[in-house]
Amino acid sequence: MSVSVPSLQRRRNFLQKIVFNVFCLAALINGLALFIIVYFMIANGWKAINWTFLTQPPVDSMTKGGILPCIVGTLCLSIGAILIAMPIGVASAIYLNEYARPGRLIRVIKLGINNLAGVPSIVFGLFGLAVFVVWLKMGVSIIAGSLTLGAMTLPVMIGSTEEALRAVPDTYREASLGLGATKWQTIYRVVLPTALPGILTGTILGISRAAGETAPIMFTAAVFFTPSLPVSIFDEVMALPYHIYVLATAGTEIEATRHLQYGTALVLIFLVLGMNLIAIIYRSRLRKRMQ
Amino acid sequence: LFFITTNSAQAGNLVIKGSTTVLPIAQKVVEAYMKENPDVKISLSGGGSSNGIKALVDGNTDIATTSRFIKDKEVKLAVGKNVFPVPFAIAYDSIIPVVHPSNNINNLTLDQLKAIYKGEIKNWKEVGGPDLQIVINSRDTSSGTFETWEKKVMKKERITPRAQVMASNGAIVQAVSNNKYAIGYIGIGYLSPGVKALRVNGIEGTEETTLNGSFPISRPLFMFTNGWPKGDTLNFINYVINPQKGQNHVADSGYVRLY
Amino acid sequence: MSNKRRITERTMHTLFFVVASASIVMLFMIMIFLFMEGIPIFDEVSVKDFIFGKYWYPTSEPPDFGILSLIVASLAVTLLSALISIPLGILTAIYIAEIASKKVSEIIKPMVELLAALPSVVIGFFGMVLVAPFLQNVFDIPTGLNLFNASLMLAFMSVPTICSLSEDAIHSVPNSLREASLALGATHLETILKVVLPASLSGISTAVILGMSRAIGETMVVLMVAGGAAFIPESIFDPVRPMPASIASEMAEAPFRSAHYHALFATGIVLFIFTFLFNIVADHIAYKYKQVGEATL
Amino acid sequence: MDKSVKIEVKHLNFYYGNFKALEDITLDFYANEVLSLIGPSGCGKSTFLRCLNRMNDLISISRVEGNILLDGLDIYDPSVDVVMLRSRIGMVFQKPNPFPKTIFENVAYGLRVNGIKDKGLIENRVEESLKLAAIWNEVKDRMHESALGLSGGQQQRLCIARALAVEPEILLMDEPCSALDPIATQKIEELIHQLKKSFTIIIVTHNMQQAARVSDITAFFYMGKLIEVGKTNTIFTRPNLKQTEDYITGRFG
Amino acid sequence: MDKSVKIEVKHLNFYYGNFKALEDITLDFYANEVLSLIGPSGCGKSTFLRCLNRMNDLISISRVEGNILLDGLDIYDPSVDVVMLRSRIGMVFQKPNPFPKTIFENVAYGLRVNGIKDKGLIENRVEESLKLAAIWNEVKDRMHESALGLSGGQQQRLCIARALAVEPEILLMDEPCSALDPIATQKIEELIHQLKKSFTIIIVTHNMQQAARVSDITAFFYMGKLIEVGKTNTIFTRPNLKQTEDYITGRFG
Ligand SMILES: Nc1ncnc2c1ncn2[C@@H]1O[C@H](COP(=O)(O)OP(=O)(O)OP(=O)(O)O)[C@@H](O)[C@H]1O
Ligand SMILES: Nc1ncnc2c1ncn2[C@@H]1O[C@H](COP(=O)(O)OP(=O)(O)OP(=O)(O)O)[C@@H](O)[C@H]1O
Ligand SMILES: [Mg+2]
Ligand SMILES: [Mg+2]
Repeated sequence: MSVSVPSLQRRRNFLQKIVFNVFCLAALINGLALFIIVYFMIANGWKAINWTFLTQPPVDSMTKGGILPCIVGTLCLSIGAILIAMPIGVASAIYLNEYARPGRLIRVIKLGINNLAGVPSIVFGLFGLAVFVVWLKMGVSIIAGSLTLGAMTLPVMIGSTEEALRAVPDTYREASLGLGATKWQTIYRVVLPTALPGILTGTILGISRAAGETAPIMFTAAVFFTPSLPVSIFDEVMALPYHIYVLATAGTEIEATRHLQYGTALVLIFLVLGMNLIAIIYRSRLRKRMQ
Repeated sequence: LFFITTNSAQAGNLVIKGSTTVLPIAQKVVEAYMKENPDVKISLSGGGSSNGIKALVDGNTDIATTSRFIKDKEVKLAVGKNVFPVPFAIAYDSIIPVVHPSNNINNLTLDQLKAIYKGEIKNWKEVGGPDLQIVINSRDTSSGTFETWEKKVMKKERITPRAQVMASNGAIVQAVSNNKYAIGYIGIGYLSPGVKALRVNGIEGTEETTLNGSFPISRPLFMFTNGWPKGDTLNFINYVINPQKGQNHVADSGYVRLY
Repeated sequence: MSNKRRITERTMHTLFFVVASASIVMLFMIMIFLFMEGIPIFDEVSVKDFIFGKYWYPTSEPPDFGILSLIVASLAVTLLSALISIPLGILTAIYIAEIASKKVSEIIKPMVELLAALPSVVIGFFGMVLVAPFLQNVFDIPTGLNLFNASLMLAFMSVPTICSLSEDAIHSVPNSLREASLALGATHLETILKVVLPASLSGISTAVILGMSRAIGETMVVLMVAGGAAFIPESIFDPVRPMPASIASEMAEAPFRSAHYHALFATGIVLFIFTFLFNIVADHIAYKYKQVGEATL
Repeated sequence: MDKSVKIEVKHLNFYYGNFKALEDITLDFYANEVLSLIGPSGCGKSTFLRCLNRMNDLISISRVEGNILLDGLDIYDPSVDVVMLRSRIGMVFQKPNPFPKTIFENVAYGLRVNGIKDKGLIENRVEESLKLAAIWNEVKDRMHESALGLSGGQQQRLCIARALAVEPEILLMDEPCSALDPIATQKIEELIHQLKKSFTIIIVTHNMQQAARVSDITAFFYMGKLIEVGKTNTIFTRPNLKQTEDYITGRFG
Repeated sequence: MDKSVKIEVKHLNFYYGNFKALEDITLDFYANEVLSLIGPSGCGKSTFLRCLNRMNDLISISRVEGNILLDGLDIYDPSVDVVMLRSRIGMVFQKPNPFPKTIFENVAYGLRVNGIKDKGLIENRVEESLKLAAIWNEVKDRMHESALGLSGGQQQRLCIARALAVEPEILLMDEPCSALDPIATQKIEELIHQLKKSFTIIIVTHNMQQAARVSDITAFFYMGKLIEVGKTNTIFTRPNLKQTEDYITGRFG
């Protein structure tokens, strides 16, 4: 007895074709979404971008001039954030993954860290305001903003480092220990070099996330207008995301500065997507080389 | 290391915070002032009048700009921290109700405005306009503009929760200019061709009606300093209220000069 | 010499322990501070009135601190955005993991990752200046800054999370199950629907929950496009004021340590608890069903 | 037993990209016989097996040359419906791979996807197949528990039952016992003896003794080539070629 | 050849959590002999091997009872320095696992971590070890290329060289040829013959023929117990126990 009849077969194949097209459509929508956003930003913003825009401070009630202080501010903040988050994050991940004995406590701690990775960025903003700005009297400053962004990227950093460490085959550790290396020697000479690509991609993604965040720096680092560049870590700064936000909602000449808003958004997108692209390319390169 | 306190009042460094209403003035003046005194570094942020006062009390700013006078509570808080706020009126402002240019309404009474913002009047035709739902735009609850509106129009009654809340005057201009249903209120400095200004009780909000007090929704704008200002702060305040300098910028930004 | 090695070993161990503890302490401090600054509001209003109070008039005299409408708004935007992002995310994940050729999926996957990288302020800006007027014109509605717009923009933000985590889950279904199904004469579609998806269900649920958790906590988007009206919405085109928007727009203006300030931190606590619950559930599912799919011998 | 040819493989070449994994294989399979494929790791046994039910189609870089005729029809002909083909040729894998479903659903799966809806029919077939796979007694009281709760040997017999339920004509087995303990292995070998009455069976194994025990014909593969094929008795006692002898006596591999 | 006892294992029990993986093992290893451990999958061969250099310490749920004496000293004594112990006992794994470093650095690794800084000394030792592992000729011109570019068999010999470089007294090998092709396997077996002049070697293998070829002593494990141990010749021709015979003749496994 034959289990299937041709007509049923045809129906099954037909159904499959239709459903697969739906799946494909969904994927297309995603690509389209990215394309539309980037397209509109470029179409409206590229005219605003020129040498002056990138190298001058804003003038005439921010309706003219450039966004140099914002670019510098964003770079300061995100680099500051990663300088804080990376060493602490990597060290913590090493402890959790390599030294700590797995057990209930470690599981709870990891769960806690995971949770903090999901905490809304605005809550980190509140934390930064309460602790760094007010309690530690740093005021609204690069350092307060970097610490806040650092705290926000820390769980992400720990997570990506842990993943990179887990991806190092145990056989490497065993081989090293089997040769009479101590734990630290094993970590330093074998585990870390092997995990480095993963850690670096995590770091780049961390920087790009910090660069694009607005909510945490709203109360801790960013100001509406300060045309001169920062000279100390206790200075307030302008920042690209916050600049877009204020120009678009709280600015004094919203319509007149529209092209500047697009331009700023475009610069931010280039900055962030650029870093991500570097991370993606770098990761796939290293993966290939590792194999 | 982290405990080094930042003294924002260090030489050549001036921090100004507060009302978004005052921002257009402050920004013009700041730019002009910095052109004359290139060694002075000024940072300016909005955020709201309360925010400005708070920053002044916390020592995070040299000048707090406000669109209302300081409150008793705030004075107490300040004095408790050994901060003594000194007010300087720098300009006058009228708060003008605005609608979409296509709206045929030209005038509303204070009572009508109140009824609209309480949510009692829901359609433009109830006040003689087109048969359209009214979309109410209001400001953040702690902005000076809002407080003035609340005091002078709402007479302490509550604005309907259905009102959209905008973070700035500019946002209201934008929202109203794009929306034929909308009503909003903005500082006189933000009037633009995109929106239609309404008369209140038959009186048009102008420099003249503001100065002579006949326009019912107006207020002075302030800068507060901690104690009598010194150094750069003093210079800056002097610059702002100088009729040949700062006050010209006040007029440029559409506000009403002191004299 | 061996002594020196032993000392180094000890030192490094201690050092890592100290740093790890410090970072954990710091992370837990976030919670503590949040609670320290938020709890005092309950001297003014009861927990019940705070959470179930319908009116949010933090600056009136006397003030009202009821965040029900903010909570409802947060949930509404999250759910509506989930309705968009869940199908889109999962379908795309299936497409990438199961159907697309290697070349195509190598293009689409980074695209999804890049979508995740778009700064939220850019998406908010996009929603505000382009989508809002568009919606207003197309649907002839009073305002384009509303629940629907916010949900749409939030969906942009959670699709990448849902998609890439689901893709991982689907990818980790052992090939042996696929082969078993195909060898029995099932079509590719039947294999996906009846074997692959059930086996990766826990991973997909985790992805969905984490995506929703990202949406509920997202600030800039709701701040810029949700409209900001603090009442319980009746239609998807009503403006709303989700919790993060309220915190972000009012915090700068709330007098330090005033009731309003404490109320905003308390709102932060509520928000934190929501995301915390989401994460706990996700972790629970991931942990409990970790073994599903792999025949254990 | 009639010696009718079930499958004819003619000059089969198989490539993974540029790598030629199978070279010019010509081999016939007879109905109701057990043929075992032996050879060192990586010689192409699994690849060959997976050519027979076109499982290799899933590997995008693969390419087939030559013909495989099932009852005289070329299975690589474009008009052939792969899905149908696969339901005529059952397959059992190296590691037991039951679906994470109940025992009942595992066996019913093939019937359901083939469009059978009749409940009674499905139940009958499930029971029959489980009996045929000699696992009915062990699972009849726990039909609706998860199949993942079974032991390795039980899982493997379940997988066999699952394959039998769709009533294939041919059963391909790729090292079906390599993950199992001796007792489970023995049961499966007995089962193969039973099944050969109704099916044509092709089994890949690493274990020479197993090949000797279960199969009628043995084919020795080495580096992608079919070195020698013949009656199992002959191959294990008097192989024609030195290579075969070396392998069987454990000189390499 | 002097028959001095190198390692004594006395009543060793080993637990993974509650699961007893090894039960009451007592076994002696003699210097300069090759001992092979055989037995079906999961019987505890690897576990036993890893007890000898305390690699199982890494598994948090594990527990050891009984004694293992290396040259008369208990290696599980708290005063023993595990790191030192492991540099006395080299280990080679089932799958070749060179570090993602250059060939030279792979072999030099053990020396460096043991604090040797003298460049000349390191170079000499690396060369020596590579020669000993019979891979020097194949790699001498590419010492500073990545070790991952070597073939599987070369990688495995590199891993052996790496283990030899720290001059261990004992070499543990856990199925060192199972991932290799016949030719590579043959090379490694020859190597083991060479090395046994200077080391005590313990090798785990699945391949009975291999055990027969390389070892002096064979120990048969089954389900965590040591069933039988004796001269390889004896075990393979006249085993004492039925179980051993069944396994060796391929009756199961
Ligand atoms: N998907 C694939 N892509 C590329 N090469 C492959 C693939 N699968 C198998 N090969 C290669 O084809 C050759 C034959 O592999 P196959 O799996 O058929 O061997 P086998 O005889 O089954 O070995 P084993 O006994 O180890 O299962 C091997 O060299 C293998 O590396
Ligand atoms: N880390 C572990 N945790 C728990 N149980 C384990 C662990 N490692 C091994 N076991 C169990 O201990 C038993 C012995 O395992 P072991 O790896 O020593 O077997 P083996 O003889 O080396 O098998 P094979 O030939 O497959 O390598 C097995 O039942 C295995 O499931
Ligand atoms: Mg195979
Ligand atoms: Mg083993």
